Amino acid sequence: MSKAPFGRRLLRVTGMDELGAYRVLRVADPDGPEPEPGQFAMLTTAERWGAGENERPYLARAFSFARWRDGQAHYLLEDVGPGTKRLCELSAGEEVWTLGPLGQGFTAPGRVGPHPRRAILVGGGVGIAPLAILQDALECEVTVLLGFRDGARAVGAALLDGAQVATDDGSAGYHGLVTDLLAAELQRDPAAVVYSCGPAGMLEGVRAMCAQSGTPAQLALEAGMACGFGACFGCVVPRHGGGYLRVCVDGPVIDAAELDVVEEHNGAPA
Amino acid sequence: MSKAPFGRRLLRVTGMDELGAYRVLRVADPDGPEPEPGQFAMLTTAERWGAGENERPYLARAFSFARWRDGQAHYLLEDVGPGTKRLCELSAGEEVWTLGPLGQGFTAPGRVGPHPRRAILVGGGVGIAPLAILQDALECEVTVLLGFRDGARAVGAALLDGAQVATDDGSAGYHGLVTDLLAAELQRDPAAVVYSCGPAGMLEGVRAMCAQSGTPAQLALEAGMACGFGACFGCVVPRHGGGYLRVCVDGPVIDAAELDVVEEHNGAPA
Amino acid sequence: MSVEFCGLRLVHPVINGSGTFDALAAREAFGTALNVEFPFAAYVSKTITLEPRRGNPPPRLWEASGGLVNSIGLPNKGLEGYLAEDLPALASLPVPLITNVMGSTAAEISELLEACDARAEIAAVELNVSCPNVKTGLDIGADPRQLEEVLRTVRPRTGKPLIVKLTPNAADVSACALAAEAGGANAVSLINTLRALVLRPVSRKGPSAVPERRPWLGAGTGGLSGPAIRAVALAQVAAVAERAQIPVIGMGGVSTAAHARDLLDVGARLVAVGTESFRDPVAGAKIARELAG
Amino acid sequence: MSVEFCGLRLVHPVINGSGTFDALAAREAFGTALNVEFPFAAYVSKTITLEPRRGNPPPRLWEASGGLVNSIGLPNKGLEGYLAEDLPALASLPVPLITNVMGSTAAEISELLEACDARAEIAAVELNVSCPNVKTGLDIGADPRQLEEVLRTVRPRTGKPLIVKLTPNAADVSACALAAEAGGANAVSLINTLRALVLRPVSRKGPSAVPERRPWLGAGTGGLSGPAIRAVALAQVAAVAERAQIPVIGMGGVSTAAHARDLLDVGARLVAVGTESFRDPVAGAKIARELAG
Ligand SMILES: Cc1cc2nc3c(=O)[nH]c(=O)nc-3n(C[C@H](O)[C@H](O)[C@H](O)COP(=O)(O)OP(=O)(O)OC[C@H]3O[C@@H](n4cnc5c(N)ncnc54)[C@H](O)[C@@H]3O)c2cc1C
Ligand SMILES: Cc1cc2nc3c(=O)[nH]c(=O)nc-3n(C[C@H](O)[C@H](O)[C@H](O)COP(=O)(O)OP(=O)(O)OC[C@H]3O[C@@H](n4cnc5c(N)ncnc54)[C@H](O)[C@@H]3O)c2cc1C
Ligand SMILES: Cc1cc2nc3c(=O)[nH]c(=O)nc-3n(C[C@H](O)[C@H](O)[C@H](O)COP(=O)(O)O)c2cc1C
Ligand SMILES: Cc1cc2nc3c(=O)[nH]c(=O)nc-3n(C[C@H](O)[C@H](O)[C@H](O)COP(=O)(O)O)c2cc1C
Ligand code: FES
Ligand code: FES
Repeated sequence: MSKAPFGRRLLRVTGMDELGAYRVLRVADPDGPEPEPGQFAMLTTAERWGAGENERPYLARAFSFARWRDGQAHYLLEDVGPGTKRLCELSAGEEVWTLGPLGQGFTAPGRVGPHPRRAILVGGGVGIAPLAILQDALECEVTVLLGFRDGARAVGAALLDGAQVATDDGSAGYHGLVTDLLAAELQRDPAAVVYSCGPAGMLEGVRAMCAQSGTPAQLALEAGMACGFGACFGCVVPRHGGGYLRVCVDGPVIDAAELDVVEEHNGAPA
Repeated sequence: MSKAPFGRRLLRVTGMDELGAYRVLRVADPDGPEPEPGQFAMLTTAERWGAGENERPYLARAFSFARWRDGQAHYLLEDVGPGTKRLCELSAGEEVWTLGPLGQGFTAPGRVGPHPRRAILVGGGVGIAPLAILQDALECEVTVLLGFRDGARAVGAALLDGAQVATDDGSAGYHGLVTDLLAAELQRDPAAVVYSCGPAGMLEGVRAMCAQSGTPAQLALEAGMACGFGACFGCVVPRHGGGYLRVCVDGPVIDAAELDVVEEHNGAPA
Repeated sequence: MSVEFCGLRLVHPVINGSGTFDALAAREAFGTALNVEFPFAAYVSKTITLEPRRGNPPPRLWEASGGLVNSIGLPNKGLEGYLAEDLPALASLPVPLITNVMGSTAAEISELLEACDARAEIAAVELNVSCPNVKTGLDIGADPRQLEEVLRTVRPRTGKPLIVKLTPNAADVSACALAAEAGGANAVSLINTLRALVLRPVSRKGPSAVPERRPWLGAGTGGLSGPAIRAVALAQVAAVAERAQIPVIGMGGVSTAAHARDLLDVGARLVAVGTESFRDPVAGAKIARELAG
Repeated sequence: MSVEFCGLRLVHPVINGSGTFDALAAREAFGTALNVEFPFAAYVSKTITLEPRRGNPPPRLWEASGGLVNSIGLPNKGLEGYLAEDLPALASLPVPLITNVMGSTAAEISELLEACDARAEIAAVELNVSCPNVKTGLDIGADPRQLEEVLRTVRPRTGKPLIVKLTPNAADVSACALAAEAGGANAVSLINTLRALVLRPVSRKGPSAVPERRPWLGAGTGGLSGPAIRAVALAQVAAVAERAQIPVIGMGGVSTAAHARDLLDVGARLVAVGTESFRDPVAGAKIARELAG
């Protein structure tokens, strides 16, 4: 695990690109430690954080490293609320407070399964972000399965190489759930390691499927976070066997065997 | 007194010009009632009000109408804190919430003194703003005396016609206090009405001087305001004879005879 | 959206917080437009005391993080002045009038209630036992036993609906609400401002000698209102509404219909808007319209 | 900036609020850099209870206006686990260790204090009588008489400095502080979070049927911290410091040196930083440096 410099750092935005319904934010971090795939950073903009509707955002927000290239961190952003909205408004030259890299990243295939012939990357929506930097690092055979709500979001699949795409509305690729694609892949050859990130419902599908086929799975979870470094105990999910895991320090990547079920814990209304 | 439309209105910024150390903000208000000289409006920007250091500004801020021309309100702004800073950042096309015109304006010379030969306008710093719109309206002989801290501020004198200027540092006009100029004018001919707006210390000088020479004086006061329309009872100054006046509804222009003394009531550290 | 409250029928559930809207001053500022869509379904007066009060020395306001700290000190003309000068004018408002009163003893309160009882213009009385700016009243409101006792004494003095405005600066606000109920209150309202303090900023210029720090507000401490207190208000209103049988008026930091909705959903019958009206005097009407829509 | 506190000499007056900094987790995240300029002059542990606690079900956090509402529920390994597993690691921190404990009865508290007393790694004990998330503890802290009584019972169990962390959800916090002092406390700390509630947002989609509104936080209510409570904290700290003889640790919404300065200027001996450390883990060090400069 790459350790983070102690304290948040003011870094310069080098670019902001559209990618379908998403944005890709690039931030120069020449002196920062290279993150491991699956790690994340806590971000706030230097200006106008604290503004807006409902007087939010106030706390920093967590974002997976989507790529690390030429001393620049890439993040994939989806505007879903005040914090992501503000970050999406950034442009080159502005500044971002960055704390990270934080958390436990993905475990390499060789250290997960016994005979890992290949890695299957299963991503949903903006959750494809950590799979991109993971694909950059993987040396084994890789199958990439990505699910999106619609065509505008499916454009994000370009972040990874050779992805099979599924969309909820059929506007791109397979019409249905990405877990259908996973089921087919596991049927074809279950001797793989699954790496997955996406909405809780999808992750639960992946978890259950892999448990059934005996395929080891590494799940990158999300949770509301106040700090990102284990200080607040706010980001927990129930752990198999009782008690809770802190997603920020015990995760965000958690071995599926550690979980009984993946649930939405942000209380988002159904 | 012009009554304000009920409720704040979203109006468009038509211009923002530098004027030495100040800014002149212009806002289109084609349907708004024309303000009377001395009235003010409560302003907030449509965006990014609530941002910044110390999580302020939150409440609206009060500004005198400095001019009313072609359906546009002009305001003279000095950046002294988070609210004025934010307003100074506006540019044409952006929007401002406006509540007003509010308060009691200046009383015309004919209704103040018995034989008003002339009006003497005494302004200090950004407090010259309401004297400009007053000068636009006056039909009698007018003497304009304006005091500023320094030369950059003295540029603001251009807002009025034929002003005699004093600066604290001597960098423009008379080296000294604007009240020295007033003393000379009153000595020359005390049969006038004095209209004044500026810092409390200056207003107190004006008040005391006019009291001594028996010259009627109309003072436009400032006070911290939460509402501007009499709702909060926050903007008070002690009234002659006991009790308090609400600067927003009993003023901001108050007859000097109503006051025993003009004091800084914002608790600003000395 | 019409709602029944203590026998009154209100056109919607949004009223003003006491001391945060001066209808007579607003009429001066805005003219007759005020009555066209009066922003509140009932109008609550500022707190009236037996004797006239000048209120506290300035400064009276401080802009805090997401809120306002005030120390106004209940300026008012006193009971007599209010009844003689303000009441006739307030009676012409298009909504029922709730008169808010405060007294430091049961005898004082009795006198206030009796005087209100005699006036047809007044639809209901709100008893302020919670103002943090003034010594009187505070103790009554924070101690359930004392509150119930006082209410038992004063309650018979008026046949009009009696609303008790609780203090939020109490260990267990719902116990205070139950005491008010037991003492004969027809409704409770909450929350009032939270006791707060701000200091004069340290001088930027000047020598390094440590300056003597004084409170910013002329009266020393003040009360915090606005968005900052919203989550605290929701907790207190929910706790009270859960245990009390009588209707509850919820307030504290309401600036949108969503915030009002929250208070109604935890059991408030009515919602009051305070500080937000300072930012926009028609906030109450906007919120009511959005709630209905 | 070095300051004396209950016989301890601290290098500056800034410490952490209990439960807002996990030094062991931070060491994992940031490595040895943590010890180079440890952000606090003393380290306060999160609250330790006799038995292990899992803490509350998620969600545990809500971002409020200018603040944070949390309902963590005091997860901890229990006294035994803490002493065996965490204490040796915490002892290697470059600053004195204050262990925060909570018990629901005098007997429980006695056991906690005795166990702490036996351990040289612990410089002082902070007794949490104020956590709004857990039933136990709340009552003791809000009622001066009960607080004094409990303290008289437990006080003899340790010779180490005893800090009592008061609850802000009380009618008269300074009365509670005096009770703590009378009961033998060597210092008091305040404020803890303000009782608060937030609801799950109303679904934007879906039919118009009124949804059943549920609390957002897994445990129902929570506690408000951060800038929103700063002015409330300052009022409570000032009131306590004015009346109490023992030193006061002030906290609540501190995010800059100016905020810390305010607390010190109204009489706090030390200042604690809580929520701001979430935004920047070195906030404490920055504030201390600025205070000194
Ligand atoms: C480890 C990790 C990695 C992540 N990586 C990425 C990434 O690469 N790209 C990306 O786009 N996102 C990522 N996220 C998610 C991202 O952090 C959130 O989308 C972001 O925090 C949302 O903030 P917001 O202010 O935009 O919206 P918010 O409104 O704060 O968040 C929206 C969610 O919070 C809930 N919510 C609504 N109001 C509140 C409130 N007042 N307080 C608290 N919650 C509320 C909503 O129900 C909704 O679920 C990641 C999260 C984690 C934990
Ligand atoms: C009737 C009237 C007319 C006015 N006309 C003009 C005008 O034409 N042009 C103009 O530039 N200005 C005018 N002003 C002054 C203007 O309203 C103030 O300068 C403005 O409100 C300052 O806001 P701010 O956010 O920039 O600064 P703030 O920081 O809010 O105000 C600075 C002042 O407030 C004090 N202060 C500091 N912190 C706080 C705090 N947390 N809460 C409250 N007060 C604090 C400071 O001591 C200082 O005195 C007028 C004021 C009034 C009442
Ligand atoms: C400036 C001001 C003056 C107030 N005056 C009174 C008052 O006279 N009587 C009273 O019972 N409450 C008074 N209050 C409290 C409000 O009625 C209300 O309870 C409180 O402000 C919380 O609501 P808010 O957050 O919407 O403002 C006052 C509040 C403010 C801000
Ligand atoms: C997430 C969180 C957890 C907390 N846990 C504890 C705790 O375990 N024990 C305790 O005494 N106080 C606890 N507190 C209260 C803080 O120590 C502090 O009193 C409060 O947050 C106010 O300070 P702040 O505004 O700087 O955060 C907690 C606060 C937060 C935000
Ligand atoms: S986000 Fe604070 S402990 Fe995980
Ligand atoms: S500013 Fe509110 S009464 Fe004057």
